[in-house]
Amino acid sequence: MLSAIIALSALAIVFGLVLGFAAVRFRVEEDPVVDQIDKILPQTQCGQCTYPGCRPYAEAIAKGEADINQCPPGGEAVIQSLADLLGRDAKPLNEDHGEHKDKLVAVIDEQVCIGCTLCIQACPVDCILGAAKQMHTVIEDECTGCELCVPPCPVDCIDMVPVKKELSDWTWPFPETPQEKKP
Amino acid sequence: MTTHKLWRFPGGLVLDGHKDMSMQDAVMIADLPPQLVLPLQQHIGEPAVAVVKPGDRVLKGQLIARAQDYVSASVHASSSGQVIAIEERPIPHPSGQNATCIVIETDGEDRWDPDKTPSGDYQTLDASELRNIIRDAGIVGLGGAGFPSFIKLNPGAGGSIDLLILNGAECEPYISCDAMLMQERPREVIDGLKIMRHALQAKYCLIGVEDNKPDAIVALRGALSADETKFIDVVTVPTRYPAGGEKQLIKVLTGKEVPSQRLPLDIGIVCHNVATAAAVHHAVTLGEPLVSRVVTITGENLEQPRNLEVRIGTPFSSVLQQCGWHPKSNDQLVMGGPMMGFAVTSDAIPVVKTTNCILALPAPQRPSPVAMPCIRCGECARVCPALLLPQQLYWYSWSKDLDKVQDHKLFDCIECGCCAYVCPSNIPLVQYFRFAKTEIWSQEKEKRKSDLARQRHEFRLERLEKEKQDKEERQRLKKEKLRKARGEKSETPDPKKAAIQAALDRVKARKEQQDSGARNVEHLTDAQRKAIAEVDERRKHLKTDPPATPSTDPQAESVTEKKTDEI
Amino acid sequence: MKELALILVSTILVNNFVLVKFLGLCPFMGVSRKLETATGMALATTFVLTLSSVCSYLVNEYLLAPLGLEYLRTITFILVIAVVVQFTEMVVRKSSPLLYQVLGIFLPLITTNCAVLGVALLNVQTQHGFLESAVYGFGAAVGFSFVLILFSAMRERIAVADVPVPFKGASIALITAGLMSMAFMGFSGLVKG
Amino acid sequence: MPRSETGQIVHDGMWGNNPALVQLLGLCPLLAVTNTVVNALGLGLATTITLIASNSIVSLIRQWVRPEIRIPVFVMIIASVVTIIEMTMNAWFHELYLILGIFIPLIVTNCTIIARAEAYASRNHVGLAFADGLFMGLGFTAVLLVLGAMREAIGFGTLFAQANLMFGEQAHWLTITLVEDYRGFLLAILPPGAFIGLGLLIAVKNVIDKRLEEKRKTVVAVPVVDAPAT
Amino acid sequence: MAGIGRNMAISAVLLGLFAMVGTTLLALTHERTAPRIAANQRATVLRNLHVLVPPDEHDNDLFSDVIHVTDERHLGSENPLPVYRARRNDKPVAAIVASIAPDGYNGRIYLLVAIRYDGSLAGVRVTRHLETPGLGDAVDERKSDWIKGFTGRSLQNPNSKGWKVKRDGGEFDQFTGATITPRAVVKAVHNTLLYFQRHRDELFAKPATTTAADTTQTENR
Amino acid sequence: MKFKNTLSSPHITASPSLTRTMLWVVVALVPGSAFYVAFFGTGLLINMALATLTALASEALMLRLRRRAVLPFITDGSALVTALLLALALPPFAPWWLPVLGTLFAIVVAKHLYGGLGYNPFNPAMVGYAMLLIAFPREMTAWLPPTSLGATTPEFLDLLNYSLFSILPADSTYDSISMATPMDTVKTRVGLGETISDIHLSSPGLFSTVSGTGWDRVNLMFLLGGMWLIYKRVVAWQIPFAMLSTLALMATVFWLIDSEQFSSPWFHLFSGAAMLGAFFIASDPVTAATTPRGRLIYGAGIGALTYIIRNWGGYPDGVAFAVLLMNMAVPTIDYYTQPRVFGEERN
Ligand SMILES: Cc1cc2nc3c(=O)[nH]c(=O)nc-3n(C[C@H](O)[C@H](O)[C@H](O)COP(=O)(O)O)c2cc1C
Ligand SMILES: Cc1cc2nc3c(=O)[nH]c(=O)nc-3n(C[C@H](O)[C@H](O)[C@H](O)COP(=O)(O)O)c2cc1C
Ligand SMILES: Cc1cc2nc3c(=O)[nH]c(=O)nc-3n(C[C@H](O)[C@H](O)[C@H](O)COP(=O)(O)O)c2cc1C
Ligand SMILES: Cc1cc2nc3c(=O)[nH]c(=O)nc-3n(C[C@H](O)[C@H](O)[C@H](O)CO)c2cc1C
Ligand code: SF4
Ligand code: SF4
Ligand code: SF4
Ligand code: SF4
Ligand code: FES
Repeated sequence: MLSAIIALSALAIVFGLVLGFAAVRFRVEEDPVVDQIDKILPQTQCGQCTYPGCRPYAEAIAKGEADINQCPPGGEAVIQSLADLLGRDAKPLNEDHGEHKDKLVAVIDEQVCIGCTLCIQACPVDCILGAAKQMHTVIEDECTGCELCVPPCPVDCIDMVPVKKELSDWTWPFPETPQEKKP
Repeated sequence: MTTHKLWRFPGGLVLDGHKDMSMQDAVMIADLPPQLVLPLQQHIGEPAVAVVKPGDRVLKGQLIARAQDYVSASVHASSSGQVIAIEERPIPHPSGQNATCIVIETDGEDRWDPDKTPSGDYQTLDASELRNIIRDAGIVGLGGAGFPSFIKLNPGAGGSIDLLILNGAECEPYISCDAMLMQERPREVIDGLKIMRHALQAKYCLIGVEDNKPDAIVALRGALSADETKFIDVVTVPTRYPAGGEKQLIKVLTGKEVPSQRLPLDIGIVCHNVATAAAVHHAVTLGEPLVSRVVTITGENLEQPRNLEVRIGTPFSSVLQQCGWHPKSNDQLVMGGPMMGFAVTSDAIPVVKTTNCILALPAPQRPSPVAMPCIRCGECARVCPALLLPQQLYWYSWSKDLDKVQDHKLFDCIECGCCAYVCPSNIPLVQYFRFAKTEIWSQEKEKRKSDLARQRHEFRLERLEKEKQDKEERQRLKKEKLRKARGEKSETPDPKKAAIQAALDRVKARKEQQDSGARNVEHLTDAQRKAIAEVDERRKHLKTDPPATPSTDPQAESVTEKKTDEI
Repeated sequence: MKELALILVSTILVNNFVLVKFLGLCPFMGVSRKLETATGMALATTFVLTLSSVCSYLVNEYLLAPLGLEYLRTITFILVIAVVVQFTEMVVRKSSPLLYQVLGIFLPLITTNCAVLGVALLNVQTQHGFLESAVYGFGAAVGFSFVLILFSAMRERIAVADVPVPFKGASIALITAGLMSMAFMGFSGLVKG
Repeated sequence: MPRSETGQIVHDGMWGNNPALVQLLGLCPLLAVTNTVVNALGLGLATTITLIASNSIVSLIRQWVRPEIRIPVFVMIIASVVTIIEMTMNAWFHELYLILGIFIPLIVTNCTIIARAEAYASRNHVGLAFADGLFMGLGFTAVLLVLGAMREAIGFGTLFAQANLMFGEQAHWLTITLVEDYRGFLLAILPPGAFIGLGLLIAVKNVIDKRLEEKRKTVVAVPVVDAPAT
Repeated sequence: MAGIGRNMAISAVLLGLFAMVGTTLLALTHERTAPRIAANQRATVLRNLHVLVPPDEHDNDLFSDVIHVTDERHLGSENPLPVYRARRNDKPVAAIVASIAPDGYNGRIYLLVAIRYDGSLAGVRVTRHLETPGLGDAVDERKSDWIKGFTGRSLQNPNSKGWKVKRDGGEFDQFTGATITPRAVVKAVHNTLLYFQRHRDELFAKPATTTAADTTQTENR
Repeated sequence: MKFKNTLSSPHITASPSLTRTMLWVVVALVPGSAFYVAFFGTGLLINMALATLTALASEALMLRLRRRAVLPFITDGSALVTALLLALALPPFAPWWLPVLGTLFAIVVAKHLYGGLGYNPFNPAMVGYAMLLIAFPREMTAWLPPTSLGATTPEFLDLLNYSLFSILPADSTYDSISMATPMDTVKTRVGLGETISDIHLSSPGLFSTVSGTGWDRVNLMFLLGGMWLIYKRVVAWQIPFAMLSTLALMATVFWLIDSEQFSSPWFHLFSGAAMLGAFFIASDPVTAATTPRGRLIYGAGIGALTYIIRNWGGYPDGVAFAVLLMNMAVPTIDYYTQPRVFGEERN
């Protein structure tokens, strides 16, 4: 009986020493998965995932607190990439968080804008230009379409409009799938 | 004449030519249409920028849109008349989308711009001068891709290249414009070739022509002077689609393979189309920019298929009518050949520089066959000239696995269509590949945008953090000041400390001033500042009585000031 | 020598751990969605399985058996395995982030792979010697890796097939595993034992 | 309709996050011993007991474990629990042991147990951990039973064959012969049958889930139904 | 470096502690249960043996009157296998040999072969096998009565030509579609009989070994 | 004026068709099947009929369930090919439920659960066959003796009676009608320690100079049909070539080592399902490797496994299992045998 306890405890202590040593000696700070997840997210920073931005959501996914289907701007493509990265099965977008829409950009109606700077404070990517009491303008190329600037505007002068498609942005349509049922 | 040793490119197909039907008549000049529609972008690269306004009168050959960037090409009026609009019009593009075009109402005089100047003897010009002339003439590859030709006339770091190939293969069925050109105007082709050779300092030239164009071969050979035969050889290549593909032709003529995803230039070879050569001849020797080209108008739906020399900008309907066309709405109208061209949805679109053929095919006999699933029979791989596995590319394109599809070398696909031609399951393979390619590009673009957004977001977080710290610091200082004011003189005033304090106060004062202004105008990039400037400019034009004009608002002044001194 | 070769053939093909013996199924199903991850898992498992097969043999032979503590076998073996895995993970993670990318996230999964304990216990049960234990562990791991890699490549293909919706995912994967094990029955009779 | 915490646990264990059908854990014993219903029942019970015990203990000691020794500690706990159960049964419930005995060492390696310890018990207090163990165990057992029944019925044409082994001699009546003179369908009993059977079960679950989802949606979408206007 | 030391110590102590507690519990349980388990095992073995040689036919303790013998050719294993000896009034009654049929369809088939002193079979049972359910597993007494067909047979009944399955020209039935398993069992029983014939008196003469190795126990897989 | 936009080039096609491909396969099966009927009686036709009916019915049913277009798929001929090949693999003397169950399993599980034509990773016919072999080993190993051998060969009506109602012809028993195939016989008896010449001597008439009586001729016809398919480019030459040459090579090596233990290469090439397997089964494009090099590896793998299973495995013929085993490896093989693309360095 004693021999059993001693033998196994000794073994465990040795193992404990080894692991304790290894834990310090081989410590790694950052969780590389978070970076990888963050890279996949669309960086719209819209908060529809219920996290204050893409990175916090990435952290939540890495910790296993959030599911991978909560980012509407990313849509199927992001879910698929996350599933690939994390070795899970892809699932449909959780509609509680919103729908996947075509990309929009904000446009400020400069005739109406009163220059209150409220939208500037809301924009997560600092892409609204202007100063107090001046009309503001959105830098179209940098706007992520998160719509966060829309609600704060006291005079409702911000519209979300679809991104203008250039010829060079055109993508060939996906052919009709061969299995489709033909009437 | 020695017979040239030939090699074989992998894959490929022997197709029915259908070329004779459009080669009955000589090339004629097409009728002048009442309106010419000239898209600003008819080439690979950046669109040109219009240099005329609606209402301007223009002469044939006059520059109406200037090349914007290095990879870009100018556009010239292809007849004389008046610019009536610069607006969105349908253009020949697989998307069926519109794009900005200059619309000219012709005056019927077809008057050349008197300023056009022949450059005289090309041999007196050096390579870069030649390239400038060709560039200004708006010449792009007429073989299909429409890549600005002057770029391809740059011999690269070595200063000279080994071999200049003129591509006269014209391997696609139905098309005969190059054949007619070679047959009727062999000298133009050869003269253009010599100019190109001069620009490239090429050691040797080959003109590759498929053996189904014996007349063209005879004409070219006949036109060569004894001297020219020393460095130019007209080579008959077997008729096998796509022998006219640049890489395939190079393989057939030299046995060399252009390395995957590289340019022929990398192995000391440059390849141009025969019509491009003729256009170069026109530009250099006659001073005429690219305003027209030979176009094959053919197909079973025409009474009189033929080749016409068409002014760029002429609507399809106009040229088709000249060939006896009775449109039915279920016809197929294709720009380019049946293997590589794209179907167009309207006959209002104009002929552009890359329009080598307009094909009016009847509607398919049967209702178009149902695409069945791929059975992995491998026929497609057998005929693929790029030695790809189209069945695998299809599988991954179908499943939108964009990584795997690149693993399988999607970008080596030349979209020749051989695979789809033979597929027993009738799968539109090429469309899947084009879908995947464009999708990859667009995702890369998205990725770049999202990276930018991440940077800017992180930057903003940093800024907010800093502001928070600053604010705390200010409050602390304020308190300290208050304490001091209350006369707590526990310490003797230290001059050093006082100096620091003064500095801090200054900083604070400035910060406060800044806070009351716009918050996010620090750390701007050049582009953003440019954007701001543009916006301000726009406002100046826009506003008559704004709530606050930049010029009268002192804070706005300070904004501009800070912009300059803080960066 | 022939004995060892037979053990190898038997563990890899005839008595394949996954498809015939039903061991290590959870990682087999769990990390076979992609060929790359499966390859990573295969490498990690091969390493750990061989090592822990040997380690548990040593612990059994030199600690438990002399002291007559056979009843502690399970707990000791699983402790040894867990520590081997944990240690390997930490070392790999620090010393080669690249390798960790490939293997790292799979290592903890291996502890819960019952093939590892299975090998240790089966070694004792069949009274394998040192070399036999090593070969048995290695063979089991290679057999596991072999089918895992083939399976993952198949799953990649099936993932994009037009599978009826209710069968998508785990369901069709299990059916595929079933058909694979049916194919493996073709090996039955090759080696008796 | 928000669920209470225990309601959620019950739902998760028995259906939504069922260890066998959804998490795909514990597959080895699941597939290995479901030749017959009786085998399945035996393993299910043994697993449930172990799950409850290990979940509770892990939850109790969760404050004291550090990340680097977490896994070794958990597996030691599980192994101890299993060994103790095994020895106890062997000594005092020997008859039962003879039937379930061979499954018990298998339980140590059942990944459901360590997975629950890691994912749930080490983050929740004892009461919840206990409930989680119970319902995960029951959920697992339920799948075992269904799969066992399926394979036995198709493979042998019987149900509860050899029930006497588990419930004593008087339990012979439990055995149901579904088809007289059934020639047997070996495939169901062999490994391929196990895999395919579980695959089919998961597909069935997917179908049911989809139906439920559709129902939920229509309930939400359709407003209060009025009586037809008269 | 101090950090490492401290960390090592904490981990070691914690892990050691858990191991100690766990092992203590295990050891205690083991102490309490070991005798009962031994008794249970003994009872189980005895029950298996008594099926073949009923208690009223002998008066010795079968479980402890055991020797271990090795004969790979006849008993199918290179390891020692137990032979339980039944005696009545110190006279040999029967021997129960735990022999192995090595060439079953899926591996070894473990047998208990009870042979009366006169060389006739008192009975045969399969204690452990991996044969295919529904095909080869009919050798299991719970699945079919086939195995009971050996009772009363001996080396003379039938003669050595008859000790084969019918398909190979012998007297024993095979199962439809599964010849390998019965072939293996018939061969193993025959070999065991041969072994017994050769070593009969020697077997009963040897003194019993002290501990009974439990090859008859159903081990886990 | 607006026009139809069929979108992508090419705008012309060679218009070959899937159905035609499948029908070529059916046609190529005719000579072999005819010889088969001549040698082993008309049981094959019953099996073919049952399997075809089941295949078409289950295919239609599955397409309906999956809400897919029924007509184009049911007429593509692939289910027919599956059914015929499965029927050819079954013993010609079988109860009706054998072909029916096998085909059902093949079409429903092996084909449509994966998405139907083109998506199945395993050869459906062989999945059906292997399933039957595993589940009903007795029925699956009882063959009829060639007509040349016994007067007992049942007539068509007898066979039909047996198939549908399990009624054996008067005064015969199951065992008296059926027998093991020559290959099975050799394997069992070599396993019992006999030599090949003994076996040949003791079973006169069962063996011909090449392989088994009847079997040699049937295999020859399948070889001819297969060559025609290669000529028609329905089948890629690599697979049959690699499979048969590997099989022949291994057989030769072992035969040279000990010709009393191991059958001759001729025997291996012309008995069992060797030719049918090489030209019609291994070559199923959907489940075979698709790269040129991959096809060689795939075929060679099947050849080697066939030989191994035939000689040392537990089942009578190895082709089916070999095909299934190599089916498993196909995605991996395809992945690692991508050809050099145009312009890449040769290495
Ligand atoms: C994006 C792009 C960049 C190119 N860059 C060069 C270049 O730098 N120099 C050059 O000589 N040709 C260049 N080319 C031209 C190609 O070599 C080729 O001649 C042209 O794309 C037309 O070929 P194709 O009709 O066979 O597609 C470029 C082409 C593309 C599409
Ligand atoms: C499949 C394929 C077929 C082609 N066929 C021809 C052809 O017949 N004639 C031709 O001049 N260019 C053909 N091209 C374009 C050439 O590859 C190459 O772009 C052209 O010869 C370069 O000359 P350019 O820049 O003067 O147009 C083809 C390209 C592809 C991809
Ligand atoms: C999956 C499977 C399992 C089998 N299991 C056994 C078995 O356990 N015992 C046995 O004797 N034969 C078994 N067989 C049958 C053998 O393969 C072989 O066909 C048979 O034993 C030879 O008997 P026969 O000579 O009566 O045809 C099994 C067959 C299959 C397909
Ligand atoms: C050359 C060739 C061989 C075929 N061989 C088989 C076969 O062995 N088994 C089968 O089920 N189907 C076969 N088919 C039919 C078809 O490909 C098969 O049903 C698909 O696997 C179904 O997706 C074959 C088809 C062709 C063209
Ligand atoms: S929903 Fe998506 S885009 Fe929006 S913040 Fe969350 S992760 Fe970023
Ligand atoms: S401008 Fe508005 S929509 Fe655009 S990124 Fe900023 S807050 Fe979002
Ligand atoms: S030709 Fe068509 S069916 Fe054949 S492999 Fe290629 S894509 Fe598939
Ligand atoms: S289109 Fe692309 S894949 Fe198809 S044959 Fe041409 S190069 Fe090959
Ligand atoms: S139970 Fe999960 S790996 Fe075996």
